[in-house]
Amino acid sequence: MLGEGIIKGMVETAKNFFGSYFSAERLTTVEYPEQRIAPYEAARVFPFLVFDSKNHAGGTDWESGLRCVACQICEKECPPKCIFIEKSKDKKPDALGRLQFYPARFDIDISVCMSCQICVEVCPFEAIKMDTEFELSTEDRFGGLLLDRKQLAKSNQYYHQIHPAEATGVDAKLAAEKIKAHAKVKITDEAKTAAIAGAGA
Amino acid sequence: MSEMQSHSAILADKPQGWNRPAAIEPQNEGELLEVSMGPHHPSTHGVFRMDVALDGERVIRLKPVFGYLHRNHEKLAEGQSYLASMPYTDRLDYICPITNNWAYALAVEKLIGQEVPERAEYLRVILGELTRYQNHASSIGFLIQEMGASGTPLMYAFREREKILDLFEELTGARMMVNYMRFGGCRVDASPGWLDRTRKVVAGLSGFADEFDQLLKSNEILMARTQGVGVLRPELAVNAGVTGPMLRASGVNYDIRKVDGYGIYNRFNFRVPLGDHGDVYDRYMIRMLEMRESIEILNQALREIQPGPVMDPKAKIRGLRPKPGEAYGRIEAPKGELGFYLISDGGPNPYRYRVRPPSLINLTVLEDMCLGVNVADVVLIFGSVDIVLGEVDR
Amino acid sequence: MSIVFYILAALTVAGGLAAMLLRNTVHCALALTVAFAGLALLFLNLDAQFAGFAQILVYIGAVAILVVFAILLTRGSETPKEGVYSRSWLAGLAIAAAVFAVLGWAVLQSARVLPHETAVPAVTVQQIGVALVGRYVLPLEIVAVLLTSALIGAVIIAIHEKVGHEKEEHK
Amino acid sequence: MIDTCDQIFVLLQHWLVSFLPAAWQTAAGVLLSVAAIVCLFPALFALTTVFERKGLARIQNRLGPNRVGPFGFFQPIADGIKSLTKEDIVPLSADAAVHFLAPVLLVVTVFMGFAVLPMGRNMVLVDLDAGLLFYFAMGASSELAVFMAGWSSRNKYSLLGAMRAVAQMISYEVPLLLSSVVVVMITGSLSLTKIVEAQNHYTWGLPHWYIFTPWGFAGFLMYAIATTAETNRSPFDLPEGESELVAGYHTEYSGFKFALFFLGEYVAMFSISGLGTTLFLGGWSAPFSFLTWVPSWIWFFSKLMLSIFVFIWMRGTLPRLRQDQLMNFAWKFVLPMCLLNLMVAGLWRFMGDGWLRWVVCSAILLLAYVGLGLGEMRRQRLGPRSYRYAE
Repeated sequence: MLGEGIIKGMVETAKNFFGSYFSAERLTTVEYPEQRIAPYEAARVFPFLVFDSKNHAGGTDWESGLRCVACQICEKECPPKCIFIEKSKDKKPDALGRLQFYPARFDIDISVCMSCQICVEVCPFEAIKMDTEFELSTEDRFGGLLLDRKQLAKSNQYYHQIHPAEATGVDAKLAAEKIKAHAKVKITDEAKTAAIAGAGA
Repeated sequence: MSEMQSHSAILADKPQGWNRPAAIEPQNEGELLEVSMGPHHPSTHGVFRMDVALDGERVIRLKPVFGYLHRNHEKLAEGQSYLASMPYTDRLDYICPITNNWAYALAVEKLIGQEVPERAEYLRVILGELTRYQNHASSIGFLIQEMGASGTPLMYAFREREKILDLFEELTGARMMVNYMRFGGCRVDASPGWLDRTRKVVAGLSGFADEFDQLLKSNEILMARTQGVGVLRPELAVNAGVTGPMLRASGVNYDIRKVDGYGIYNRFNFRVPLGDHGDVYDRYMIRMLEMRESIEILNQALREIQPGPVMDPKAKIRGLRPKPGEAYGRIEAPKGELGFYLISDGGPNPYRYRVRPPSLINLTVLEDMCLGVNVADVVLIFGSVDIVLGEVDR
Repeated sequence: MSIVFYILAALTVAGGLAAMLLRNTVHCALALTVAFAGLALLFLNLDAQFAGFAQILVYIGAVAILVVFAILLTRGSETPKEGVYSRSWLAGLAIAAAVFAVLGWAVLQSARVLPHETAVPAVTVQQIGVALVGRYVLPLEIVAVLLTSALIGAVIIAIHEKVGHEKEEHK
Repeated sequence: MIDTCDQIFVLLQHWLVSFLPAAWQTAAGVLLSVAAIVCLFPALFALTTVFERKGLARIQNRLGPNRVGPFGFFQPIADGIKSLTKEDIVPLSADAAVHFLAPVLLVVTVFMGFAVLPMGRNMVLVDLDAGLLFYFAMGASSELAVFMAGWSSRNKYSLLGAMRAVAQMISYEVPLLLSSVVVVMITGSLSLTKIVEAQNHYTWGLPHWYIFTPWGFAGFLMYAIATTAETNRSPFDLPEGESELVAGYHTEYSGFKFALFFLGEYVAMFSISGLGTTLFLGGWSAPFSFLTWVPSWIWFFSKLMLSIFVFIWMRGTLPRLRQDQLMNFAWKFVLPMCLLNLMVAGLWRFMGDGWLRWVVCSAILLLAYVGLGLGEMRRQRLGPRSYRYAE
């Protein structure tokens, strides 16, 4: 009472005033454009489409390497409905060698996207992942923020760069699936030949 | 003028037994100064408006006007899958998204009868209590800011909040819009490194509470401004459905963590602080004391957490089609009882989706607390209610 | 009589006239302040520092503010529609003339009594103080008591009004 | 050499004036001094804004302005250019003439106060016999400017802010005057130069500043409270309490007129701190007798900046009072203490030298402080509380 609470408070602010010159605990400010902190591995901003640069189709370009098979699950699950996919008419072989559709159009309106990561979670093909790039300002409010599949396509190496642990896990999982699929193909092939042989016999 | 009259007509229509303080009759209607505080007034926490009628600087009438931030949350949720509403709940009370996630997850888990693994429960408690801590700290900061302390306590609160938000970002990928919980667990597991960092942050939190106490607890100006101001009587608080620290500051022992013991809260030792006066000072102090109790819970949870799965492997993430029925999941959110009420008709979308937002319901007693006080106290009382407009307007 | 005197006199008179003639009451009050300021400057022009500064402190700093406060509190700041001139202007004129006559008489009387001095007497604040608590202590005390009783009276009246209102509210 | 340093500005003025014909010299000298004051204090204002922002930022663990120039020190220049080039908006329903006059009147009256402040040995513009009275007369006139600004804007927030400001300034004018009167009582003069001279003595190397006496200390505390209120600084910044009244009486001002209000506020702060320095902190006299070789104006300005620093520090710490509490505080605490202090000062004067008067005077003031403070806290039922827990 009688002003000692005020004096206590003043002492506290003085402590902070001088403390901010010495203790990094107190002065947490990062002067952004000059200083940057590396984003956390889990950080997420907007989605991108992964392509394998050394891919099954033999090509090295982004278009043939896209993992996306235009299944449209993400389009359906996207809460703000910012994804637009147009399925292709023809089919191309996918990472496992199976013939699949591919996205003729894949647009994400990042002015609508709310970075919720649900598209990533529901994708069964590990084709869509979250980017950590956040300096995306543009002068064109509508067109500039509507990304098409070319702008969205980023290589698997890039994915490794921004989310190393997660990408390694995904690669391992994909490789396992590939082996399984090949085995299945072999088994079915063997079964087929056996059946043919059986029929012949 | 006509609006004023229509408002007094509404007042007259109030049901009996509402226990409203006798409406203050101005000496002369023509001499009232009507001020529309908001929606772009500096102290309305966003877009909230109060139509205040003043006699001098005394409040004669106060009409809260909200809805400026209405985003159609409930109707949107009825038009999309159960999962797709989860990120939207982050945006209700955007100061504490984790607890919103939790309440919604709880409701859906009840609806579909889903169990949650133990580690996920611990993670929920840890994140929930961290959220409570940072919410209380910043709400006190805002309160003192409204008292005119040029933001110093707010900045201290934000300095601590930064450390907690960094933990959130490391674990969930986002500082505020975490979208972390799923029906049957949590989205990602916490690494041992994250738990260590959390322990370190938690160890520093009590020091921050001490600093806050040192700065403000015995400040004479703070006492003069807050003691005896905006008294909320327990009967009115209970009748109006007020919950959370506001209710406990009025002396009513009601904490859903104790009442329901949802999750694993009955495993932890913690106390529920209660106020005796129900004024702004009590609300401030109750929040301070709850922050310390949160540290207690955090210490226990961080000590006891065991490795294990964070997600029930049998749980479906997408394509939920609950059996027809209803469920109400509620938790003790930092601001009060946050509940989600869901009705399923067997389809992929909820048939009815309803949020019980503590902010809105606590705000309904604003006029009762503000009648007859000085206009400067209105912003103070308003600040002590601790609302987030995203939750009020939805 | 220098040119400065004429400028100040013109300012004072103009302020006084504006205070009477303007339509907006707050403008009138502000014009009155100009008249007060002119008067204070006249005192200073006569080398009467104490009187001049006291005039500013009391009249501009307090009286003028009280006047505008009173205007605002009684909601008089809006210009009345039926004109600002009082209907009982004749009586007002008579009173003003009477006051003027008394003042003029006093001034003339004192001018006759006082010896005509050309040199301005240097009066320090200390001398004023000594005179106030020495030779003129009785008038000073009488005025002080009068003002204090007026103050107490005002407070009592205000308290009565407030209590009355509260009783009405309770009913 | 030391004397030259001390008197450098006086000598400079004399030297410059000596080029003119003798008839013009007095007028030119005055003009030169006025020009110096009018240039110096806005410059100090610019510097203070940046110090205030950086100081507040550090108190709040932030960095503060750091983009314009080295460490952000050119920030006020940028702010100045901005406010000069911004559109001057006058609300349609505002009273244009009064709206224009208000900031001008404020700045003029605020600058007038410097005329009687001795900023160093022989450095006073006019050594008036009634200097203190002049100062307060000017201070009182600035209230009118605040009222004019608030009323002419035709904005409810402005009007409320102006009413608050004027009520507050009138209420605190009384303790301000009464707390200064003790100094006049002891010195026996209203002239500020004489007041400084009276404090410019040393015993055992320590100065005879009035703050080092019981009545002087109490007077200084009351003066500090009253000045904080008078200059509308935190914790008495209700007239512009942004959380309630947006910006108070200058809500409807923009561009350069707003900058004038801002300037007026800070310059008022300087001048009232300067007066406090003069009255209680020995003005331009050195704090120790062995430091008297340092030029007197350096002491004046360092004391001034010290008080500005305390203003900033308080702003960074304290929440704001409420209007009725502010008034209660003025009339029920500060005013009685000031009146008591008057009596104590008289007692001090007539008790003669010796330790007895120190004990008696300190005891009276201390008892009154504790008694009044505790009584008031108890009457309003304020105090720390304990809380119960439900298990």
